[in-house]
Amino acid sequence: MEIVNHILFYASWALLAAGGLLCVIGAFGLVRFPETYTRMHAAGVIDTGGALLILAGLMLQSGLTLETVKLALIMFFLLFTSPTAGYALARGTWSAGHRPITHTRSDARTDGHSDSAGMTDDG
Amino acid sequence: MFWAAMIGILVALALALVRAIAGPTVYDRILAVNSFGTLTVLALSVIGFLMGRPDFLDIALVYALINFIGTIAVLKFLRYGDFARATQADDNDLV
Amino acid sequence: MLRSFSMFMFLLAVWLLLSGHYDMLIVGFGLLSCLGVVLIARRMDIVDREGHPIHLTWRAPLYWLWLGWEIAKSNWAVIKVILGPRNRLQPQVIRATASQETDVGLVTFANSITLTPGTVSVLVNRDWIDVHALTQETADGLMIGDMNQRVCQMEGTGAKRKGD
Amino acid sequence: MTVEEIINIVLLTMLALTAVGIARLRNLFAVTMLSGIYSLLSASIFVVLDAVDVAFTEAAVGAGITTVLLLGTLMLTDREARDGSRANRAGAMIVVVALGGALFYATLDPMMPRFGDPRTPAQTHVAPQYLKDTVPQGSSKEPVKVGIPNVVTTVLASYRGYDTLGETVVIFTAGIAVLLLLGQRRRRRRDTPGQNPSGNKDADRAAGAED
Repeated sequence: MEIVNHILFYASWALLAAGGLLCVIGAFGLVRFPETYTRMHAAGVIDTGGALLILAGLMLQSGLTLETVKLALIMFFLLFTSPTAGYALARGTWSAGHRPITHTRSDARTDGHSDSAGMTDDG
Repeated sequence: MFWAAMIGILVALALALVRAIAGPTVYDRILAVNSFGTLTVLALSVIGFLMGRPDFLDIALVYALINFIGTIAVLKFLRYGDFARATQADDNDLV
Repeated sequence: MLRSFSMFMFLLAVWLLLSGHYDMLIVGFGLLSCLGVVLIARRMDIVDREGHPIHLTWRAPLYWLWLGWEIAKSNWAVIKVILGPRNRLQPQVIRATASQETDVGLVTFANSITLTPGTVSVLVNRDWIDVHALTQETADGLMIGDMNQRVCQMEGTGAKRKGD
Repeated sequence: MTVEEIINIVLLTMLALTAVGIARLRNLFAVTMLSGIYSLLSASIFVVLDAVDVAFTEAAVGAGITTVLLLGTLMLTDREARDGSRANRAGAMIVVVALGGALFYATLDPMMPRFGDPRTPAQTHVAPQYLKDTVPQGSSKEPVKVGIPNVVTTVLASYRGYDTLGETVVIFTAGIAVLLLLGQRRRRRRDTPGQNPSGNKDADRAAGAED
């Protein structure tokens, strides 16, 4: 039992630390990336990676209690709402006439993997 | 040990704030506010554990829902999420 | 009717889990409010395959497990781009084929695309989804169509669009 | 420094930065977004201060309703704020600095009770009675006087039940009145033929709202 507790403790520690790190990296991408569309991917790291790891770490901390259920519900809500909000945002940005900067054009399923020149940089 | 997560979240909050103030388009700001909301939900959860009061999770739960409603309301206001309109027009000017 | 009952039980379970108080009076309030929500939902006519998809109960968790692994992989890919040199960015718009038959399936596919960082669905249509991809790598991962197939498997074959 | 103090300092710093951003930006849509962030931050601070119920309200009202109301206002007005005259700005600056200085000075008064001091009037007047009637005391299993588990709800719905009823009626009436006024305006606009009341016009205007 003692050993299991130790493992759980270090596992949750690692999860929390990794989650915090992912949040920072995602937010850093949010600042660093050019243009709204690319920034959405960075925000996705916070919404999925950061949130999942931190909530999982907290779940390991609280064990089989009501808190774990609440954390699971938060995770559930975030996983359902964040892509919906993300789609609304992407759709909105598109409809407003903002077009993403692109570096290759690939309309069909297979073409357009050839050139890999540097992208235009308007950050 | 909750500190590791808390520091990460606080730094991320500060960076998201930078993006919200810097913009430049309204959509960047909406994106920043949305991320800020997610980070606040996480921060509230961690603060609850940090202070030994995990029952604070209820607020995080409410925020997880309100943040979503807020984002949708904002986008609805901008009238971009007009799902009724055909997508064919948009499709033609695919870059 | 079965769907309404399952919705009631689901709401009640959430209520009991969140409440933490189990007096007769307060649980009674909970029962009443859950009943009220179910009645309103029935009146709004949203207790259908789309609003409360219980037919996905058994297949959905399997899909989520697979999606979790995909999320982990794509998170790693995006982190590499964020911390890497600037010319690693290869943003592009690609068109993914969506062969789902139900609305729930299509939404699941579009949301799964957005949930995996590195790809964001921008325009959703019946048969295809325009996706903004961060790099060639993430774009290629989507183009294989694996996720499309798995969502189709999850929604089950023979399911018709809208209604039973 | 304790855990709470450090978190509070960080959050308050960000709150101040947000406030400066709100004051400096001229694009009102951006200001609305920042005010959402402001309320997210203040709710976090309320949680750290143990005022969970206030944080709950801030979450629902500050981040939810207020944003929607501000956006509704924006729909009826311009999206860019005009700069006031130099004299106006100087006057506002003096008022703000004086008020802020006075508040700051007040906190320096040695007679002020410390945060969470159990001997303040707020803690010694009726609060102990409310707590005694609501929360089971010690290990005794005797039933509490009011059967509501949450103290704040006890105060709002039982001790001050009539107050709450009055407030709710007032706010409900005001809300309906506002909706009636705004609804009339919208209906009239929709009746005019050949105009596009929603959609593209708004969209185009916002698309240009970059600064």
